[in-house]
Amino acid sequence: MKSVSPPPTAPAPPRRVGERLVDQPQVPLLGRIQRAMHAHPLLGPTAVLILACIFFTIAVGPRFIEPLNISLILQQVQIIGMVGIAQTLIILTGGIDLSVAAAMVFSTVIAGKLAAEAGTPPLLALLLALLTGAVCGSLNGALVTRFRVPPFIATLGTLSIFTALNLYVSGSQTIKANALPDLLLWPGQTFHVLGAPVTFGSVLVLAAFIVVSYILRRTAWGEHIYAVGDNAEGARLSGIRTSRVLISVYIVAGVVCAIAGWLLIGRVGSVSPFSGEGVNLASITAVVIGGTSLFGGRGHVLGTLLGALIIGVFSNGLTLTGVDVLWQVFTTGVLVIVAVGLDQWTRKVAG
Amino acid sequence: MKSVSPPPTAPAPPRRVGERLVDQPQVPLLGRIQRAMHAHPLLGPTAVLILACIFFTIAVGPRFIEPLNISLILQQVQIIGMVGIAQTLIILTGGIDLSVAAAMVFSTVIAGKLAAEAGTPPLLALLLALLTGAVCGSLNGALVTRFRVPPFIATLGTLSIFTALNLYVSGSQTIKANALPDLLLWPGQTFHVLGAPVTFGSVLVLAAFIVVSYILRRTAWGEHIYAVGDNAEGARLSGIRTSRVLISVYIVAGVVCAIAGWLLIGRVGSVSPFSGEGVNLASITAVVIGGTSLFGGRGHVLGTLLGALIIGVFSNGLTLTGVDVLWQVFTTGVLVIVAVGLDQWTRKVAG
Amino acid sequence: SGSSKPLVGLITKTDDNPYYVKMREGAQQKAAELGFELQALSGQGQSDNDSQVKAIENLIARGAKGIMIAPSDSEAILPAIKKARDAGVFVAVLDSPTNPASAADATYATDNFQAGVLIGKWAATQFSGKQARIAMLDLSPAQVAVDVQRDQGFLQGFGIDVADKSKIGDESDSRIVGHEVTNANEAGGRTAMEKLLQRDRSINLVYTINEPAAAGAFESIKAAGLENKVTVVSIDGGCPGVKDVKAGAIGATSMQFPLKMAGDALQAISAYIKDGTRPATSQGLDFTNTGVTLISDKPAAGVDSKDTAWGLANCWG
Amino acid sequence: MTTTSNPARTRQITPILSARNLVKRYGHVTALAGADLTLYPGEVLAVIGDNGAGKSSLIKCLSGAVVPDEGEIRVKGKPERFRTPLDARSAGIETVYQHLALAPARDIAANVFLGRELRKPGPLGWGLRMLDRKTMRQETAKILGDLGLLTLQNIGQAVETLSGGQRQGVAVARAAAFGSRVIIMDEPTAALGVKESAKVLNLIAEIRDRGIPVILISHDMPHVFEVADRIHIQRLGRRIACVQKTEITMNDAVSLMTGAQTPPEDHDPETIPERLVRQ
Amino acid sequence: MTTTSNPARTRQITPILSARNLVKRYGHVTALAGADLTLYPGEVLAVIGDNGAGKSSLIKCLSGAVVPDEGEIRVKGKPERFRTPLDARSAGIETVYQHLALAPARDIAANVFLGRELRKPGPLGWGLRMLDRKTMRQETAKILGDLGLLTLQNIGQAVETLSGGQRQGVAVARAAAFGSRVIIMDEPTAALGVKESAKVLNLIAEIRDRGIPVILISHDMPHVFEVADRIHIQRLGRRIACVQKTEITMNDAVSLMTGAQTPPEDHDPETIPERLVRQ
Ligand SMILES: Nc1ncnc2c1ncn2[C@@H]1O[C@H](COP(=O)(O)OP(=O)(O)OP(=O)(O)O)[C@@H](O)[C@H]1O
Ligand SMILES: Nc1ncnc2c1ncn2[C@@H]1O[C@H](COP(=O)(O)OP(=O)(O)OP(=O)(O)O)[C@@H](O)[C@H]1O
Ligand SMILES: [Mg+2]
Ligand SMILES: [Mg+2]
Repeated sequence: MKSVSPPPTAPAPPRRVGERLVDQPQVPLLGRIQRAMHAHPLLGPTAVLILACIFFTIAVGPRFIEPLNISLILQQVQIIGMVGIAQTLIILTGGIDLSVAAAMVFSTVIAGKLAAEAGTPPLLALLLALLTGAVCGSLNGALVTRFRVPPFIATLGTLSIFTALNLYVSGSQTIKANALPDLLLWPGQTFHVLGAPVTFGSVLVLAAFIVVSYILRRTAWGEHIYAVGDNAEGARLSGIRTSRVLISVYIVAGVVCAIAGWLLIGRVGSVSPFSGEGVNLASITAVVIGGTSLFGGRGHVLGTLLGALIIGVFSNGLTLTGVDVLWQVFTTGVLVIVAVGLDQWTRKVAG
Repeated sequence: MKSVSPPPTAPAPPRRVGERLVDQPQVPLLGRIQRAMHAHPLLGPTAVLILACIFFTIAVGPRFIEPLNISLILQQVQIIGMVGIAQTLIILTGGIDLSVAAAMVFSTVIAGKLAAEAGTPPLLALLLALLTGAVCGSLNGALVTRFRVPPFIATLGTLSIFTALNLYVSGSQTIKANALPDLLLWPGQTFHVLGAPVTFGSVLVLAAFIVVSYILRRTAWGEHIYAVGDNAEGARLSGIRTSRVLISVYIVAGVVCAIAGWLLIGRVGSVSPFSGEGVNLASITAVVIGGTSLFGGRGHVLGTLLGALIIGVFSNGLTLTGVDVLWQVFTTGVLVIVAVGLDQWTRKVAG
Repeated sequence: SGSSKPLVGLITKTDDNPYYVKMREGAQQKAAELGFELQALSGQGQSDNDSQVKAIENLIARGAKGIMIAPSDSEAILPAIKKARDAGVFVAVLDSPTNPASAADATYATDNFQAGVLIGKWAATQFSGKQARIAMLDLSPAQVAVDVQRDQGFLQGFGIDVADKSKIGDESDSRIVGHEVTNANEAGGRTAMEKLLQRDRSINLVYTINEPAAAGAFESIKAAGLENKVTVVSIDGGCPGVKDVKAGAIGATSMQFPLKMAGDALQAISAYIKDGTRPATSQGLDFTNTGVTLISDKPAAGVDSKDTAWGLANCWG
Repeated sequence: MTTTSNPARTRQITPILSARNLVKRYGHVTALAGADLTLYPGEVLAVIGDNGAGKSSLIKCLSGAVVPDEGEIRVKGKPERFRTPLDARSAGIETVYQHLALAPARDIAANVFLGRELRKPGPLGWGLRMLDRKTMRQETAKILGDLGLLTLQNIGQAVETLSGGQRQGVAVARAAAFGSRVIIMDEPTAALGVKESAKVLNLIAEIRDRGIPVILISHDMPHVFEVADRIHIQRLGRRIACVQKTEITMNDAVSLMTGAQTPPEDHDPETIPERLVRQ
Repeated sequence: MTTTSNPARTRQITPILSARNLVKRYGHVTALAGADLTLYPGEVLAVIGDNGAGKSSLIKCLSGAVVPDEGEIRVKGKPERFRTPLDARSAGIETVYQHLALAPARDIAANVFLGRELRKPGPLGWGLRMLDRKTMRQETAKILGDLGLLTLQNIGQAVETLSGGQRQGVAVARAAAFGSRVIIMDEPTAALGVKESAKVLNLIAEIRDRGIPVILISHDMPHVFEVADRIHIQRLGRRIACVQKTEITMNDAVSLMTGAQTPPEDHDPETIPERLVRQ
């Protein structure tokens, strides 16, 4: 290709002087990166994700970045991602939900029992599972708003309650794929993109992120969620029905967990009352890596998607490099800290 | 005994009228209870504890309240209690520590390895274990203050790191009592009170609660911990070295965890790298049941003692009543919520 | 990742339980002998299926030739195993059989029910003519397969009607004082035992899910001054456990052979890679039984057992 | 509205907002010990009093932010029970709180429209319920510009990064833009500069001229005497007097407020504002 | 200190605190664009300016609460770098911040003594490091009583339950009780009642009479002209003028501050306060 040099007489672009009262002075590169990241809070997690991908592509070889593996990573993070959406909503209000995994599993057990044993039509079973999620969420919401139990404790309590109910209803028995209707297994079905199998579940998760991101940024409800998390008393004084906002958030989070349950059935290919271990902590981790503040009111759900992907890329990449499980645990710990530390550094500019 | 009726002419006690500008009006009993509880925040958890004891004494019979069982409950909650002290300190600063259990177990492994295999003198091994705790704590503290990693993430990361190191150092091997020096097993030794065996560990925990309570209420350091948790920026502007306070809190918490590790060796009678399961969540639960706010700056370490006892009484009492484990899980969930809900109700008066 | 050796993965339930740590070490040794590269992975808990599924997927992606797995969930893992086998990977199940066992290429496992039966029978001989008061120290409220099989095996071996064989705690025999969970560790064992003793101090026979739980239980028995009145039985066959048998803290334990499981599985993988042969299962079973041996210094009539000297020579770590 | 200048008939004007015997206790502290308040249509009522006299507590009861332990609130003579700020807002009462009710991490426009966001017109609005951020920004810029309250470098700034006075400007602008029946302002000029304070006082006069009554809490006597019609003097949780501005000097007001002087025996705190009488 | 009334020699008095060319940027917002400040011993320097002019940012640099991006601070002519508020405090600079630096859940005494708690005398103090809460309470009650700042029902109240003015009183009392070399007050009377404001102004005069200079930020011109010696006028992040109180009228000050008027060409913002010149 022929390289084109600029015509020597080209006039300098007109500089708009005095546009601001005080001219923005020259800032060193590092400072400019910091500022850009501050203005676009998703840049930090995105950078971490890209760096991680580059690192693993070098360490593992092109196998890491090929469509098949990307599709695999997407499948592996879909549950954490979906539950992470629920967790983000709740953390944005200044709460935390320890019962997400239990609610998710409980709704799968309900769906499975109904469809496989009670002979309920598949669609109805699925809807009832979503309803279960909503009921779980509204219990949490009622405890938090009506009885003023702090979210941590309310959901710690319901974690036990849902777990017990779950074991009771399921009788600790797994329901196998062949007893389940196709509808329940649908999120695990695949279609092909670039020769790589992609599950409908992965698509569902991505769609859910887009929808929730839209809701949070573009609707009044989203606005109120942020306001409640930012300053609950101020929001109340501004005429926002804070209790109603909170309850609705918990209910929506419950339904999202139930959808995550559906994905779980599709992914595992059965209904197992013991699934979902580690999902609580992983979902919170994804939210925080994504830059959402645990104190509420600040953050973005797309950050959670990035957070979940970062977790997935690390876990997949470390396995592919052949690191032993002991050192995977170690490295994961280090990486979580580094990812968030890097993100914090970009925020320091706010002073 | 002869009942004495008051002399009929006794003058009414002098009423000090107009002492306050506005006379305190008659308040209904419920309101008065609420106010008393508000003025004395430990009343709530104390009431829950007493109610629970009464309930189980009725349900189980006098066996529940006999010295032997009380001593057992004390032994059963000593680890949670000791770790709860560390957790309280950190939560008071507005943080949270997910690595407490891992730090505790790691320090037991160090002590055990040194004493049983490297031939280190027992006292030195114990001191090095405490040092291990301090190092773990200062790592957390450095991450939180220097690198501004939120405590939740910092300690989530170090949880993985300590766990991996712990497995690496111990090789997952249990070190049996007969290989351990008496000093390390001492907290498990008993003496008798009212015919019931009491372990030195239980006494150590109670002593630790008294000491830490004194420090928090009566020293400048305690005052600064509360101020930092209450309003970190305000404390900084008031000339408090907030980073130094935070680091010192994390180090002390690490040492307290190491002491909890010592108790653990005494209780289990061996050094096992995979003890300490559930201690993280239980310690946080004890802190919150004890009325300490997860947002920092408000609460009291003696509340944590009450919280740990409440957990112990429930778990012990439910077993003694012969409830199935499944329903024990369920009931524990309900009880945690009720205990905190009751406490919240007493606070509502602050409106 | 640059090595040209064929890759074999080992997926255990947890990475901290000594049982699996030893299994991993044994496998590592054997793999080196056979010229394999071994990668060890694990779940995050006794019932964490999700991590194991991920581990299988990642191993397939890494191009593993064989996978050994101790499944946390004997049924939920099946689709992932099928995926691996469809990709041409030889899957050997270790320790806990899948349901059905035929879902894997080979299974090397302890018959956990049989392990329970052995200690149950042994205990029955110790309590002939004496009223037993039994404490059952189980794993977790979740009633996972190992937990149920060992618990029910013990009760059946002891001669108690277990009612539903797939359910813990539905027995109505008055000799059972109660069930408590221990999370299979020392601290849990101690607390659970204390609680049951407080409920009924006449307990004289204690079943424990594994030896760490037994060690913890024994601490509380000792603290209650009942060490001469109570018999503890357990399952595992780890070296600390055998030492406890020798010291009298545990009356008898059923020894399993995790190293043999891993070793046999690696052999089978090796053979399969060489010429496609598949191993046969043990007679009358749908899996290869790596055997259980009762270890006790008090041999009982009608129950085969080995003494602790043999036990110490054959324990797994 | 028809009134005569006959003082005997003045009682017939229904107050637009009135409170009787409000009591509010916080634990051992009594913030309101039987406070009254009367606000007539179209007047500016200044509430003055020492720190801790219960001014903020009083208006919090009127705005639904706290529920009084005892006492009665009437709007246009009809008893009302405000359980939440939203109740008061639906009754047309808009409030600027002393500790500003803002969401610090949100930007200025979001704060101005908090709780009554605008939606896009057309299907995007009623179908997708999409917010019309652009219009909200423009409106905000317009409101702030009209009021001249803010010298802002960046309209997209989060409220927490604004200077103390800028924040107060945002809160006042919000109330002014939406107030419909009554506007209550708790020390709106406390953090404002000279120019900005003057703007707010002008604004209050304008609002009054539009017929909307205003309750103004302030410690600044010149401000109070500049804009108020009547002055409500609060002391130790009670209204001890309420007088026409023209009937009292600044010094007397301060003496009453600090307790250096007591109101005359025959003082009637319910007199109609002269402005109305004159009409 | 000896000075003559010869204006040519006035420059020889070393300022106790001075700042040159301070710049502070927050992201895209420039709060200080090369601000100067000079404080002479024994004077009250008022800082006035519009909302957002950078007054609070300026004093935050002087008190170590923020570190300026550029510029130099000198104490008694010696360059200093304050990295934390503690540095400034050790240099004897005591500050009342606009957004009060209080711990809301702690009681009043704890807040007054925050960061310099008193210990019990004797072994309890140096051995057990026991706080002397009783003395701290008594001292607090005394300080507050002397200043007449608070009408409090309960000295053990948490600061978050105090009224807006009461909180400000606590913050002012704290600075006044400990200030040693310089006291800076950012709008100390903004939330205070008439009586309490007067007390604070008195207090400022008293402090000055003890020889300790005070920087006072205020929007209240009568207050400023009552107590200040010199008036520093801040505009758009810069000092545009600094004049003797006697040389300027209130109206001119406001015009300068709002930009309606510019200072004369030959204006020298570094003139020595008349008070010192007169001595
Ligand atoms: N939440 C609360 N808890 C306890 N006491 C309170 C609470 N809110 C207010 N008070 C007390 O009630 C009294 C009246 O407070 P209020 O805020 O109404 O005063 P104010 O007249 O607005 O004072 P200021 O002019 O300083 O704003 C004060 O003594 C204050 O300490
Ligand atoms: N942390 C921050 N982030 C971004 N901008 C800030 C921050 N702090 C202050 N500013 C901006 O700097 C400018 C100066 O603010 P400053 O608080 O110094 O003003 P001020 O003169 O004290 O005003 P006021 O009289 O209202 O208190 C304002 O435009 C403000 O928005
Ligand atoms: Mg007020
Ligand atoms: Mg300011």
